Amino acid sequence: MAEILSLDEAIRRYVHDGATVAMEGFTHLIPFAAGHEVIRQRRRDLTLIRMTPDLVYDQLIGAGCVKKVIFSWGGNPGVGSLHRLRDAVEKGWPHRVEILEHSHAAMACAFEAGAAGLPLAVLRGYVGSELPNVNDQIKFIECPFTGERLAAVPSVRPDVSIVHAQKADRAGNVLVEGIIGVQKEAVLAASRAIVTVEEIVDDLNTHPNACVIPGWAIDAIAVAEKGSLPSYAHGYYPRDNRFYKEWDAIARDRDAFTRWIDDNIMNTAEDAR
Amino acid sequence: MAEILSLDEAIRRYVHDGATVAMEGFTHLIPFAAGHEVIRQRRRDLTLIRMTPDLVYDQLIGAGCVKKVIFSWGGNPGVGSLHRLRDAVEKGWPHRVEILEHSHAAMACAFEAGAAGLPLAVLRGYVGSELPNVNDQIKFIECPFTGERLAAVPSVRPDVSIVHAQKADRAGNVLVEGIIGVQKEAVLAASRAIVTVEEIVDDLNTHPNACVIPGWAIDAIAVAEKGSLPSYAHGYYPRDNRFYKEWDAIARDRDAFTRWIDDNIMNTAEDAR
Amino acid sequence: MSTAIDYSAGEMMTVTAARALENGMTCFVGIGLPSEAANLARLTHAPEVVLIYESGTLQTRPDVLPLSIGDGELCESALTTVSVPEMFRYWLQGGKVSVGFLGTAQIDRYANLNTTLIGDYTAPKVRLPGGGGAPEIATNAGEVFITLKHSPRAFVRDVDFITTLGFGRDGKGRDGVPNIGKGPTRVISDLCVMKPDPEDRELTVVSLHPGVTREQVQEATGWDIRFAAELETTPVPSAHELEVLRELKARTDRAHSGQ
Amino acid sequence: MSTAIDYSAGEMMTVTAARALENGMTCFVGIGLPSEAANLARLTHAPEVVLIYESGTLQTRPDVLPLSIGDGELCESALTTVSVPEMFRYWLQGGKVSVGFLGTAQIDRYANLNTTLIGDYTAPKVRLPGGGGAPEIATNAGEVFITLKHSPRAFVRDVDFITTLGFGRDGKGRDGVPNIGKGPTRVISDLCVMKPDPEDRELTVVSLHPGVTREQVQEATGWDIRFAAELETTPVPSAHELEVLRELKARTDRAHSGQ
Repeated sequence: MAEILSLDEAIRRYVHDGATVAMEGFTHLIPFAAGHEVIRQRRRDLTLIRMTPDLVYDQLIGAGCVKKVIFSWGGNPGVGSLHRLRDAVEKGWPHRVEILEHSHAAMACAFEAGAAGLPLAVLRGYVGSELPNVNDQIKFIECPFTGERLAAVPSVRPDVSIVHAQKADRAGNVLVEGIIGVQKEAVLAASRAIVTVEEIVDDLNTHPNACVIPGWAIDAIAVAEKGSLPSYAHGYYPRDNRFYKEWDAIARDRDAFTRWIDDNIMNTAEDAR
Repeated sequence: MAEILSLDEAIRRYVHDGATVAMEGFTHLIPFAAGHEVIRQRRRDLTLIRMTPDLVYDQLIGAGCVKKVIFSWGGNPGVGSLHRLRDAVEKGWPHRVEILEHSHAAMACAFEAGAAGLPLAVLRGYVGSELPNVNDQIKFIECPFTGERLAAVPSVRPDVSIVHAQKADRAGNVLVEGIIGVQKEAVLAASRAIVTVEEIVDDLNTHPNACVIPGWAIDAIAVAEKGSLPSYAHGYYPRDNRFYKEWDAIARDRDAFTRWIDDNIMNTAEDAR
Repeated sequence: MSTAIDYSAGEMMTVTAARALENGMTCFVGIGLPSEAANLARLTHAPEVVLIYESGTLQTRPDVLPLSIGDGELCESALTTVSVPEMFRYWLQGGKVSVGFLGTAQIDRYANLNTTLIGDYTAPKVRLPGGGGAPEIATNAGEVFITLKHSPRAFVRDVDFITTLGFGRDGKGRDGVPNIGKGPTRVISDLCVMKPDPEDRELTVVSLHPGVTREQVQEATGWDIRFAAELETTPVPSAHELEVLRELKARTDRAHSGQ
Repeated sequence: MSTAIDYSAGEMMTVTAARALENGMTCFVGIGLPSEAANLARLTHAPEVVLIYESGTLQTRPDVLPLSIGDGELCESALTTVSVPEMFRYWLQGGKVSVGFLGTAQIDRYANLNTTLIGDYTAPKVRLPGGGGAPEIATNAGEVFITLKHSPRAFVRDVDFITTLGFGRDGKGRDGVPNIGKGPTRVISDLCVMKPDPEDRELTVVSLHPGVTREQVQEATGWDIRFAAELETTPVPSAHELEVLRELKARTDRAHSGQ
């Protein structure tokens, strides 16, 4: 049953060193505020799962929180590389980060399978790709009806998933709207789920088939206004494309990056956040 | 690309003798008008697929259209048996009908897999059930990651699927709202799809994540006002529960049934429908 | 079977079944008797019980009992309505359901359920509706409650067909199976409450409804049924429970008579 | 490379790529150059082309080009937006996509794509973003169009890593594989249009953009590239196409500069 907590408390309670964490959001509704709180609390040795690790994972990696990243597309969308991810993989700064690499289709199916309580996802995937040569978690099975060879990947079952959403009601039921990505799947697949929201309302005021996640499937709700900036929240604020472009220069340079983390995350007073 | 056709023309064009047909609708939005048109056109040897064959399949079976039924729950919801289904299975009237029987979970997954273009669905199902003893389409596979034994069933890939929906726009895009069942999956899994709708409108006027099926994934749209009665259409008219109860007496008796079909389907003039 | 408060055996069954549900449980509800009991629970002692129907309606609070598993009322009063594949995959198989509440046509001493047929599969005497959601509700929910009326035709030593697993033909059907729920933890009839024996899983009467004798239960059961050493008497329905149940049924009758 | 109408090599590439799309095609669109070309097609000769982005936006008609694959504009102008698992399962794998339109970092003579890394997998010289949607777009879409700028670093004899199948290391990677699309049917660069040889699948220049020489193409290609016997000259962009493209890019720049 969802408890309404401060973000600080929610992260403290559910995100532990060494945990496997999925912070999802397909370009939209990326849980930046929560990611920053993880950096602020100096979590270490995290295994981060995400289809599209973008700036928030770049920040977590550069800040030294991360042991391993499981992903399918790691770039700054429309801009270029994730320089902190690259620096960690190519040069081992601030330390070596392992990667386990999938395709989007496989990750999406793996989240779906995780939500569905299955140990594996089956897809018509990876045909002719060399990713199975470098990822031993990609296997192939034979369809018992047709004999077709199909790919199989383990389902995603994070210790904790963190997503951002537009709003929750007072019982902790959450509305996600717009580009919904794999957020629902991430929440349902995880042992624990934290959802940050723009606001808490009396009534979600939705239509019959809205993407609503019941409060009893969530552990903690935390209000984080503008909690997905520089990503966006459909109906609340647009994407800060300029920051995505600016990040390229910040992240290229280790010192500039460290300064940015200090100035914008580590040394921000509670009341200034 | 969806063509807007008369119901008569849509059925004539796409539902052929011997076809495998899924008319879906989970209690809600059952395509009765379309089913009646199939009876009227005297189609024969159909293999009917459906999670919950209810009155419309009872009518099709009693009217002699059906060779085989693939299903997971065949009753008159809240009332009792489907007497025409029983008479066909138990006594071979009007002729023997084969059945292939699943659980809901397996059928739902099989529709999902059909929509997903896969040959099979994998689920944690049929544990301890004797259904696998009488349905040779239920197999078991071993998860290559955990060794867990999981059930596998062939995906549903009908020749034609028929569903009813609230409305379509002039490009044939369809809105389904309320209890959406496996309607979208049925449409996407089929080689051909017919959608009957209450009305055609200029603008579907929906929210961002509504269950909308694009016109290019549909072959024919036909207007059938009150086309799901005695089932219901959320936002249009309620379920005729009284008829569901009355059907029990009609369907118990072969003569009463035949009279009902003659009076209400076969001998209804085009303009009275 | 009457006491100071006047109630029927059916009401006794429904109230007892309702009491099995606790606030905070997430219940996957079968249509008919389970639905009646689950909604009574919600309207009395367990206002926060979460009711899920296989039609995709999540956390629904119907004002009248649905005639079908997919009545409009279920959708209109739900938190949200998902597709049927999602319901079975994410919510049931995904482990979000703490209790499945089922009815059945036949049940045997190991709480296996038969809703498929009476007689032989290839030449059935009576063809029943089939499994529906039950086979996976019974294995993927945390535990299972079953409610049905007592009769020798319904309570048989061995079901003609195991549609839905209780504890199997030998009581060991769940042993060693990974990722499976506890299975039937109680069976509530109009005569008594039964629970599986902790050792061999055979259904054992743990509580007789007031005024019901052991002999009545035995006569209505198709095998030599066991009684617990410390046999209890089921508490009678309260006036409040009966009032709420009767109002619910009256509202339901009015709604379904088509007015 | 200028003619009577003044246009850049990039514009030539985009217009040519756009012209590959036909009205009525259902196109799974990669971000960047493919997105630019696909939207130009939609705004010129193919108003009914259906554009799908992997973010879940079905049949979208953005007024400005998205910077990311999941910009709000894509959702707001879509027919509907589905979950990402549904997108990949029902729409792509389900066979509803007639053409996948991809960009890439590296391409080889058999149109295999590398977006994973330069160098060795365990010790990469340059770590690229990865496969994203491409591996399954390339195999599950009916056919694939690829667009990228010509350079010897991009057009290599053998990619360092096959992220996404063209025709495999030997040109036979699709032979005998069930339920697979036709694969890359054309590659559009800023210099020319290439198609796989019908026999051995090696990429062959079929059309040179106006003013481009064979030597220019060869210099920008990392293997001895073949030219078709009947080499065509790509038609120049029309004034209308250029106008629409420039307006689209201007609108996009204004929108993304954060004003």
